[in-house]
Amino acid sequence: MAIPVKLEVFEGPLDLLLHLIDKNKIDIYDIPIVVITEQYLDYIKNMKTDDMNIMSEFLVMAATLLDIKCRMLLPKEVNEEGEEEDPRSELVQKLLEYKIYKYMSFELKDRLLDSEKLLFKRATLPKEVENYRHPVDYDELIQDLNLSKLHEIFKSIVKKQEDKIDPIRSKFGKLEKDEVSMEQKMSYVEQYISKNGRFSFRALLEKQCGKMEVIVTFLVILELMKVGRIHIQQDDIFEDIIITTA
Amino acid sequence: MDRLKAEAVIEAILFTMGESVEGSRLADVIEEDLKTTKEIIKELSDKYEKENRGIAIIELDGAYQMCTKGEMYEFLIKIAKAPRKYVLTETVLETLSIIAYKQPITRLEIEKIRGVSCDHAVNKLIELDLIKELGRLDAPGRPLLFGTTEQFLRSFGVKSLEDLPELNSEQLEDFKEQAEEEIQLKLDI
Amino acid sequence: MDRLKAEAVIEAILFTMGESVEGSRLADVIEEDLKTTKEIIKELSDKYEKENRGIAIIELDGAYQMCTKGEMYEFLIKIAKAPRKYVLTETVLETLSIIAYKQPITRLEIEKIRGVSCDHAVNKLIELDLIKELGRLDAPGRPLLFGTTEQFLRSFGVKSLEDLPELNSEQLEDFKEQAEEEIQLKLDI
Repeated sequence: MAIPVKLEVFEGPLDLLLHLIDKNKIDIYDIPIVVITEQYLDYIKNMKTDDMNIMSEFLVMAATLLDIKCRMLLPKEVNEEGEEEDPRSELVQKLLEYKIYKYMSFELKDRLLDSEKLLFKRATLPKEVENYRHPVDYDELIQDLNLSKLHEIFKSIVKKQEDKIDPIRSKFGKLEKDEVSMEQKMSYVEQYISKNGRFSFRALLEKQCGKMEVIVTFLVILELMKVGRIHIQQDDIFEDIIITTA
Repeated sequence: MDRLKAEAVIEAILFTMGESVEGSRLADVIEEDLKTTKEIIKELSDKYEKENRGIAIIELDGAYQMCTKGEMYEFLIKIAKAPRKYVLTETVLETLSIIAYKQPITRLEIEKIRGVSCDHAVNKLIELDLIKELGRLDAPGRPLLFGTTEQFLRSFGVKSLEDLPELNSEQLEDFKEQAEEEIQLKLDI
Repeated sequence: MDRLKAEAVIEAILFTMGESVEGSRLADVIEEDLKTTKEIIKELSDKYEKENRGIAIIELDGAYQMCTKGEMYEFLIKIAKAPRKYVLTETVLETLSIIAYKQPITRLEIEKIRGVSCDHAVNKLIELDLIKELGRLDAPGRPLLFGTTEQFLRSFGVKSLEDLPELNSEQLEDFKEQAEEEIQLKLDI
């Protein structure tokens, strides 16, 4: 029987990464990406969070780790100075910076605890002193400000508010399941294959209407290739792709 | 408790309480009897008599209170009456423009537009008599509604609120279109 | 003004006002220049160090405020209302430390460093009056810039931003060394 493990709560993906680095006692400057990525993915698999926002932040980091993992396998990239670039260096810098502020936040917390012991007092001004308000010099306060400038300020605020609204997503109202399902497209493409035997990828796409259909068709082709049902061949870059049944 | 320490404790208590504190309560804190406590307060009080001290302890019916010495009054008036320099910060100005064009408006609506809390700015504007409370909105929580004052009209040379330039719906549409174009551009790249 | 009297006046003002008072305002009242005023405050402050005193003067970004000494706390809570405690979560503290050291800073920059959204923490910090808006960055979208408040200095016992615990590259070196030592340990096993 699996023992339920109480998962620690992390302040975000960087916090989790630091924890893993610490736990594995590894050098922050030389992170074994494969190990860390595996552990990271394991962790988020076990994460029970209903908050999509939090989850997505962890997923972004997972994608970044996988990206680094891929780039580690490829020949080293070279920067302008002709030096080899470590795909991990950006992540290392981020981790170090985050670690510093995390450390400082503990330092600050200590100070907070000390300062909480200081007590202040409310003002005890005599009433007539307390109620005294020096008249505001409005000419000095308003200066060269006028109505049209105030209007400009208001317009810029309204514009900023509009900018914040994503005109595309705001029209969604609610998210609905895609009308193009993978299964349906799969059976369609399989029929197409058995009918045509050998065909052009471009010709297949031309039969699709709408962006979603094109995307799903493309995914179906990738899947069929992966499972070995079809072969694909492309003679040159940007040439048409020829698909044949395996 | 050690005498000197007891003096310090009493000073700290009277300072932070501001109001009068009964001798018996002070005695409890320093864990001495009332008689000793009174002696300690007397000693402390005597030290306050020195000319470099601005505060004193007065006894009121067995209770003690810290206060400023009478001769300090003129200086207190001086600092309270010193004119303060007011400046309209960007935050305050933005809040003012929203209130001017959307009045009557609640804090919540202002915060929605600005995306951040506006308490400080609203209080500042009330202090400056540029906005005022207009009443309460007939909605849950009965939030306060704010609007501009006569002083606002005077300062900005506006005859009445109808004089405020209008931000019409056409303009709003323009902003929307601009935003959409920008998004489209990004998608096309 | 006579030095001793000036001390008395400053003591009376700080006692009465309760809140922080700028050095320049105190200087106006005692009719001395700022430098002399600061010297006088220093002298006064030194006298408060004595063991029979329960109060102290703290400096906050050129302003001064009277408060009780930290060691008085245990006695004060027996009688006075304990001050509002901030319960700051780790998230909020991390965000605050980034703002403290990198101010003025936008939300986006904070999020970049923390790798997570900071809206909640920023709003909480504004609500607690530990940070405030400083204006807007002159960049697309004109994002708000945030910085710490006087309340931040008070809550964290910091005189001014220069007085913050140092954030230096040495710390980074330490982290590096620690990491290296750990590696070495592993290799040695």
